[in-house]
Amino acid sequence: MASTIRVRATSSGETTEVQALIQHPMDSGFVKDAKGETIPPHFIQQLTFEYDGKPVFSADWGGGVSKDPYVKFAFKGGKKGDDLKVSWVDNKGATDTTTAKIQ
Amino acid sequence: MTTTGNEFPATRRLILQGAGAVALVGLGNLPFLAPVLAAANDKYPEEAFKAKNEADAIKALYGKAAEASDKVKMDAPEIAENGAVVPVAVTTTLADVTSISFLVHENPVVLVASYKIPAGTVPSVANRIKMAKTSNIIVVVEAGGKVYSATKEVKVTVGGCGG
Amino acid sequence: MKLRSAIHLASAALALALLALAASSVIAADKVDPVADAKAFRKFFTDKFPKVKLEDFVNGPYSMDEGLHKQWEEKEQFPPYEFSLEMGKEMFSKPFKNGKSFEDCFPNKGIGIRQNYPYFDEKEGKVITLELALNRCREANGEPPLSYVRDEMAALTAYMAFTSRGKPFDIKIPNDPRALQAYENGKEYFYTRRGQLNFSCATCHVQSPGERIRAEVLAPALGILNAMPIYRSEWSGMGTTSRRFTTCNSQIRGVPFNPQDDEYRNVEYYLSYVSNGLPISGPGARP
Amino acid sequence: MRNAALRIALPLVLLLAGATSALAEGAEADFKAAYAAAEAANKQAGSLRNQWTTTAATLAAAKKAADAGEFDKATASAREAEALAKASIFQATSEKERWKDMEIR
Repeated sequence: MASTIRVRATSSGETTEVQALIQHPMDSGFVKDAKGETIPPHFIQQLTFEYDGKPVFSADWGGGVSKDPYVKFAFKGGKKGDDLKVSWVDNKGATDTTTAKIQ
Repeated sequence: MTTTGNEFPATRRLILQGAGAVALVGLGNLPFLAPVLAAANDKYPEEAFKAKNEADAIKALYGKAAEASDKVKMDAPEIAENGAVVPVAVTTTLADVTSISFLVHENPVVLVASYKIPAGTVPSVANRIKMAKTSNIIVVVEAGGKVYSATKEVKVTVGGCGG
Repeated sequence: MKLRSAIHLASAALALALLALAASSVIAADKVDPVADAKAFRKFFTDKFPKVKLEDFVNGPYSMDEGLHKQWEEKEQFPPYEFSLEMGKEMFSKPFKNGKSFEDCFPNKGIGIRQNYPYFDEKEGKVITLELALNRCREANGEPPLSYVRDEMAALTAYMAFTSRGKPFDIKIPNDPRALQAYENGKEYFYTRRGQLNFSCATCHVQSPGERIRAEVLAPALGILNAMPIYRSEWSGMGTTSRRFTTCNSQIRGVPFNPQDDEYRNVEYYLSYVSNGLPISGPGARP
Repeated sequence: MRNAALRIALPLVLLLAGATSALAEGAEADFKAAYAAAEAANKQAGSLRNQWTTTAATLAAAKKAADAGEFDKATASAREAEALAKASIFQATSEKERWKDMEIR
């Protein structure tokens, strides 16, 4: 089955622009369901992008980040065809990781 | 009728499968994941995410207060199409940026996201955040050991026969 | 008091209706003429929104409001329906227990055919929508039908729409009085006020597109189905055409019918027909 | 003295008890009639394919009040539900022709 992480990393030669979309409910713990019961918090806490063995970007997230979170950033360097590693861990300890090729 | 449910069962299923996959290859993955996360951040800033107001959250993150700066540019809509998904981006001309954070004054947890910007990463981030209601969004940039901020009000209105 | 507000609304609506009656000077047109309808329908919207390009109407509220348009462009950089699309693609070719798949039920293996639905089946004498065709395919192959309002159905139609993007709606009304009747019934449904709020589909999507009802910018009826299914931030998820119809009904305090009841299939037939020529843009993302 | 008092009080009590239970029965009967009328009207709205969610909600409120023994409240809700159902019937009937006024031509 498909990964929970979608990454698009495009190199312009000088910099690499990265966009990522992750499939995750990002329940804040402040929302009630149809029955009026509070949906327990369930959200990604940390997200890391690693290139060439070094982190190029990392996030600490709370439940205030939208469902199916999206983030965009850019870093200097990054060659077409190289790998970009992305991983996340949520407040329940679940985690996922993927490797994307820079285009 | 179950037409207004908000759940997205596929999401949950995918995540459970993701977790299962990790468990299956668990040992193989650990040596890889652990150093990545450790190198990235080490520690999740629990305290900052518990703060009830932006001053406390900023203090917990950076150990000092932020000063307003017009070198911090925020791009956010005047009126959010939906409080559940508000696109907000920040960019800055400040040098030596090490961190960028997003806070929403009226949210039950004011700190939404905090990003580490290593040397060589462009000081510019776009993400999508939730807003409980009309509120100020505060973006904070840590640069050269100092902390700067910019604030913008975004209107949030929900409901109705729309779409 | 609920009742009082109903009466208020009813009397206001009556006044409006009288005004409309006076203004339109009662054109007697009992002959059903879909070609003329579609032409008038399109003209109404292009006259009302002269700045909006015809093919842009399929982008709903985003074609009407600059602030929204910008947020939409940002969303489309990595659209929230991506996961659904992928799920649909996988489901579409995945074999059923009998070894067949959805691909075997549709012309051209289901690729690039969204614009031909719904169609009128002359053998059965009824309108067949894409959602109905998908469930019939499942049932014909011994699989239980999917919920019309949930993620799996939305994923399938998202994939089928995606492979048909840009193709103009091409809905046909065969030379069969029953087809014309289905079309006319759909039209009647579209304009009929219902629910305690006394709204018709047209109240929101003909008279007020581009305006805000509470906070939301209403989509124009022209091209509204071209974007289906949609990921709505309001729903935090995907919605099918069936979900859109049933929730519209409950929002105006009318008891919704069952998905794919005659009324819904007929109104889909009507609305799709009058949007003929406009491109498929689904899956869409909406506030 | 005591006997005399009893002799007067007892029938009074009996009388009162009888009266209140008769009253309660009357209220329940009123409710049942009002509820049946509301249900019938809503059923007719259903056959015209035009029920309102508010009718159903008000009917449910009536039933709830009746189950709690609050028949006056239940009857009032049932009558409101009937009025709502009748309004939806009126709407469905009048719209049979009036929808054409809205049509784009």
